[in-house]
Amino acid sequence: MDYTVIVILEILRAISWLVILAAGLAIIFGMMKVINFAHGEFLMLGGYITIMSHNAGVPLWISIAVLAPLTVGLFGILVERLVIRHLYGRIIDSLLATWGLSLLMIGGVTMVFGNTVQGVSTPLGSIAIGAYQVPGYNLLLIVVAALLMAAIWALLRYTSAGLIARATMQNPDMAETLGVRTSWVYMATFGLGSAVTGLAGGLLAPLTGVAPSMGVNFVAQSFITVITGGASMIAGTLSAGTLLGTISQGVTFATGPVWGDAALLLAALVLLRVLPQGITGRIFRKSL
Amino acid sequence: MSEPTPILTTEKLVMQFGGVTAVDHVDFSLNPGELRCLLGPNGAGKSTFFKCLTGQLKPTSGTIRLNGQDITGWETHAIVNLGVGIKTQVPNLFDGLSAYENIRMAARRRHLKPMAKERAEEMLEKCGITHLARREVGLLAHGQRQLVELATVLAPAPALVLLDEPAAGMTGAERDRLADLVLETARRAAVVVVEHDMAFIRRIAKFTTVFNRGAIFREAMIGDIMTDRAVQEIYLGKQADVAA
Amino acid sequence: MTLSRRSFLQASAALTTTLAAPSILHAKTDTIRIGGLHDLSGAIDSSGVPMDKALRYAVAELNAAGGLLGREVEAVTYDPQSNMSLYSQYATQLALKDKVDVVFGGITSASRETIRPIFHRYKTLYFYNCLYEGGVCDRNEFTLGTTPAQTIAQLVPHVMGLWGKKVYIVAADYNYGHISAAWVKRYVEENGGELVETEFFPLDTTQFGSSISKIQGAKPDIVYSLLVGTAHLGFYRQWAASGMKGEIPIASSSFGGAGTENVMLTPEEGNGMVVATGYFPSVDNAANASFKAGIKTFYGNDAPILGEISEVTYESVKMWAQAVSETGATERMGIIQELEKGKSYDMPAGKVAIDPDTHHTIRDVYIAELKDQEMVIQKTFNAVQPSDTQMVCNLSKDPDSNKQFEISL
Amino acid sequence: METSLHRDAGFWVMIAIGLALLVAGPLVWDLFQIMQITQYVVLSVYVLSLSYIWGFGGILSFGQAAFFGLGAYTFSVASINMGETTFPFLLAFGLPALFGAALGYFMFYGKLSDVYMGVVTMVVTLIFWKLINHTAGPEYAIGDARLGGFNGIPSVPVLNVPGKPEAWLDPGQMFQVFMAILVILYIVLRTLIASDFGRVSLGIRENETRAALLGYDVRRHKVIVFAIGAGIAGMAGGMWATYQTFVDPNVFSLEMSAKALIWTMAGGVGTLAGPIIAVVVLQYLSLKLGEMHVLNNNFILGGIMMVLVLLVPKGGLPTLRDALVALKARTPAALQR
Repeated sequence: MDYTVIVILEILRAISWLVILAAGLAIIFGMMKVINFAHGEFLMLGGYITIMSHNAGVPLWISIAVLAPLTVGLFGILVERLVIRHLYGRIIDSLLATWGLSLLMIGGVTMVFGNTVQGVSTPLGSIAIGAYQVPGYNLLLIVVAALLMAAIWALLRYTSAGLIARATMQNPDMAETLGVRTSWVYMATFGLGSAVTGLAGGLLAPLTGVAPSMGVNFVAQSFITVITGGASMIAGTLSAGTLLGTISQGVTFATGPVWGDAALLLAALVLLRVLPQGITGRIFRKSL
Repeated sequence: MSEPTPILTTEKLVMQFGGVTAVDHVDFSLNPGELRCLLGPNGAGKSTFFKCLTGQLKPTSGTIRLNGQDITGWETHAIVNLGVGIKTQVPNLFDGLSAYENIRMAARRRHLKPMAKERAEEMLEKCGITHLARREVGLLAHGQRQLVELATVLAPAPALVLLDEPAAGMTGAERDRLADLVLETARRAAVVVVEHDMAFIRRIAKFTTVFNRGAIFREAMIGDIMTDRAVQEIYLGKQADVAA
Repeated sequence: MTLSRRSFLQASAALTTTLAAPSILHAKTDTIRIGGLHDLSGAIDSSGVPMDKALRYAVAELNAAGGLLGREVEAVTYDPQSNMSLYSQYATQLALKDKVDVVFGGITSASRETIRPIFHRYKTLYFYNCLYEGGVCDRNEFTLGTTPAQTIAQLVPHVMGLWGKKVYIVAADYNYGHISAAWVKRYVEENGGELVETEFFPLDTTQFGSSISKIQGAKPDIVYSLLVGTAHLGFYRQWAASGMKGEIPIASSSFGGAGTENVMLTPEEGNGMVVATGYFPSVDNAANASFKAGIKTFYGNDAPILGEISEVTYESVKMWAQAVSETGATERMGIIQELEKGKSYDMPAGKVAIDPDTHHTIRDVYIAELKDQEMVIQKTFNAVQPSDTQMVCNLSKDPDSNKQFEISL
Repeated sequence: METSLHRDAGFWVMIAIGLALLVAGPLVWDLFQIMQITQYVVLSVYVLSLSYIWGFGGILSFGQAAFFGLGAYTFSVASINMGETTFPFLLAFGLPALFGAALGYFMFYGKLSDVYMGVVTMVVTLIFWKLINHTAGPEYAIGDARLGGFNGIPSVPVLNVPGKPEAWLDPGQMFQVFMAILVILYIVLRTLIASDFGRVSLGIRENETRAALLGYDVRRHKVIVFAIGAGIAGMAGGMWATYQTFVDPNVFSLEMSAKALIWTMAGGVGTLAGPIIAVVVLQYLSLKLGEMHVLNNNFILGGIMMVLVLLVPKGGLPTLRDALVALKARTPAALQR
């Protein structure tokens, strides 16, 4: 019985983690059809900012929730202005440029911060469930994933910025004729996506070791979640995260981590074969 | 006198998109060598019907027969290989290649290499675009592109030709040439033309089918159609809708 | 490593000139040239950089003492960028173009197995300085790091005496992890213990929640970790976050070899872990004191974090240099025969001797407890034999051997 | 626009350069240079696999490494078991080509769109990478060949003379064989592209609907092109394994896939010579960077890539060609004045 609760909690944690990981990428890909291959390095940067500022004496929560998103968001805007802006509509070029960016960031962070830094401990202690104990931080991840999705949904649904964003996403030319500066919308979108990724990196920092080359461990999962999710940001990320998270974590419990990873990839393959436009290409089409 | 075997028939053809029925139980029949025009207001379902015929869309239900053979749900290329030539509403050409290469590739499907070359040159001349042969088609004017596309459609000498809005974007002279070409083609093949351009229709049309709301509304000779009050109303009604 | 704007500009200028005239790199001829191959960028640069620094320090120390045989020692070093094809290219380059007398380097077993046959073929003496899974049998190579049997044989009985008999292994899913896990199993069983379960993790695993729950369910007395790399640090972090710190103790013979893991974990996470390797900075002897002081002075703020892999790199250069001084030449076979005499050398890690049959080292092994990011040595075992490699390799009988044996238990 | 192959000067120049290197190379280069250039040749074969399907078939694959790796492992396992290398080398082409055909069938008959296709190829590569990394245990062996997981398979045999397992090629001979393969591959691909099959591929790249409307079976055609590309990539993998005498899971890495994309991009999509030049230039650069200790090499390489994409978006060769054309066009005007 306790074990069942643990398994369910772990699965929820895995789903939340995929959602948090992929949200920033989903915003950027969903709105702009730009594949940001440096996504993993944006995460890494968020992690580094969190750790560096925490080690410098900033309270952990401020590092995670404010400094990491803010810094990475600003960095994202800088990248958009300098690079991405020139590459709209050129998926492959933007992919290659961001690949270059990822190498640049790995090298840059190594030079500036070094590759051996002290991490931060996971806060919030542990919670006992019968004979088992789980980190309280896991529950936080689940809450944050839910809040994040709700916040993005509210932003798109109820604010004028969201309306402009949706209009631009639907039909950029039309939006332009209505007086929307699409280039600003794109810049803001890239900034927001980067900030969300920065937050994810901040949340990741107290969970694992942080090193300049860590991004590669996350980039594939994020992509697969976004792509299998399909066109709509929230419903897509949520449904894909739920499906893939459940499958991979379920298999991990049953066999081991290797087959868990493989099951995630296989599930994604089968899904794309059945639903070539991703989950929200067929179902939940009208959702955000 | 017995009825000739039709080259193309549809039975109870239905195409639905979600809750919308774009083609609604259409029974259609075309005889070999016949030239048929399809008319109807915007959104009447002509183009959807057309796409079902060419395999670009898979009908929800009903059957399509070509020379008696059931081709419902076939892939486009397989239908084409039964001797069907198709011109789509939006011109579909290999934009990066020259007009000549476009036409030659079409001809090569039927003919051996030397014949294909000859046939391509013949088609260029017939369509009056020999001077455009070496030009990249992506850079041509809309009307010129229409002619190039027509040449690619006719190059393999298909027995059934389906043309969706061939006159769109053409100048007066181009349109006249097109009308002649269509009439000449109709001497050897069955032709279905979807068109809005009334001047063009008047020049070529004989027996005509009118679509409305996804179904066949009238089938009659063009003269009768032009004077049919009900047909005028659906066109006007549509315009009234648009105005409102 | 930090980078000021000025050093960036200097670096860019240097880059431009070197790109324009790469040949000036190889101008000197009357020096003794030695090669170094360590990853200075890419995924495993955190291991490569300290090793490269140890190598350069050792060379500087030799030159400060007047060089070797009256000639200056020059280090030709390349950065293979964690890329196997660059490893094989640079190895060929060092052997054929630079014609160095000896090469120190290689980090992962994959990189070693890429370059080892090249040095064997082109008769260039080679030192490999990482702890690894054991089994290399090649008279052209000297392997100075510890092998699983050396550390595990000491650590397993030690922690079983401290904590109990039920052991749960978590290991990295590659050769080193698999072979080490087999050794742990053997020593656990030899000492009357019970192996509950062995779980393997791909090297890029970062989430360990499900395994931690499984361990909680199995209730072992000891968790024995053979995890490797930065991603796997997540295990210790999530272990502490699950409140398991202080519930079940962790022992490891893979942790701390590079010397970097212990400073990447916070004291709360790391304290109490018991680990075993061939060197800790806290080893107490004169050679180590002067090594630590010297490298600190040489690099200042950029001094590397010391661990087995960097100390052994330093050791390898010193050992080779002593053999050169003894034989009076850099000739390869002379050095090999000199080292095969099995002399004992005083090194920062204690007494080190070459086992002539395997070309591995007979060396001291230390068990330490992690306390506030420092390794506090608890027990020292003298002259531990590389018994695993000795099972499969005998170069005295088969001097032409040129492969890595699979050690199966 | 439509020029016959035999009248294309570039075609003959490339062949001449290839043959000249093939004959003269081993005479003038030292061993190190031969090894070095052999590597460029192998990677050139690899990059052609992508340049062909992308530039002349409009198929973008993020997973060429899947075939490259499959070829490398196929060759290694087969040659270790058989003790000779000729049949394994053919297998290194055949098996990936078959697998490419199967994967292509899965994708093209499933009507996957561009981006999604890219992701499927990437995911397949990742699956290979994960699984092969998992084969460290002794239970993972095919015949005499232990797969070895992360550490890979050591002692992969050197290529031997067909029918004579004892007659290993020396580095000079291996270079000549590989160079011959590259030259032949170049001729075959150029001929294929100029053939009717190739024209149809180009047509499909330009406009799939029109190709189908002309009666060409687009899906089957794409599967064939994709499978050819997969076979070439696999063959390159086999060459790589025997050149390195070693193979590890990095052959399946995302980086390996990305390199093919980068080289093709940098050299110019829609050319074959451009990507080959890009291989040589970029590999040489990364080799030279590793000899220096100035800045972190990832930093420099990444920067170069970004600048390339921003400043030379069409790729090296087409940009150069355009510049030459512009220059030619300007010269007469200047003379008239």
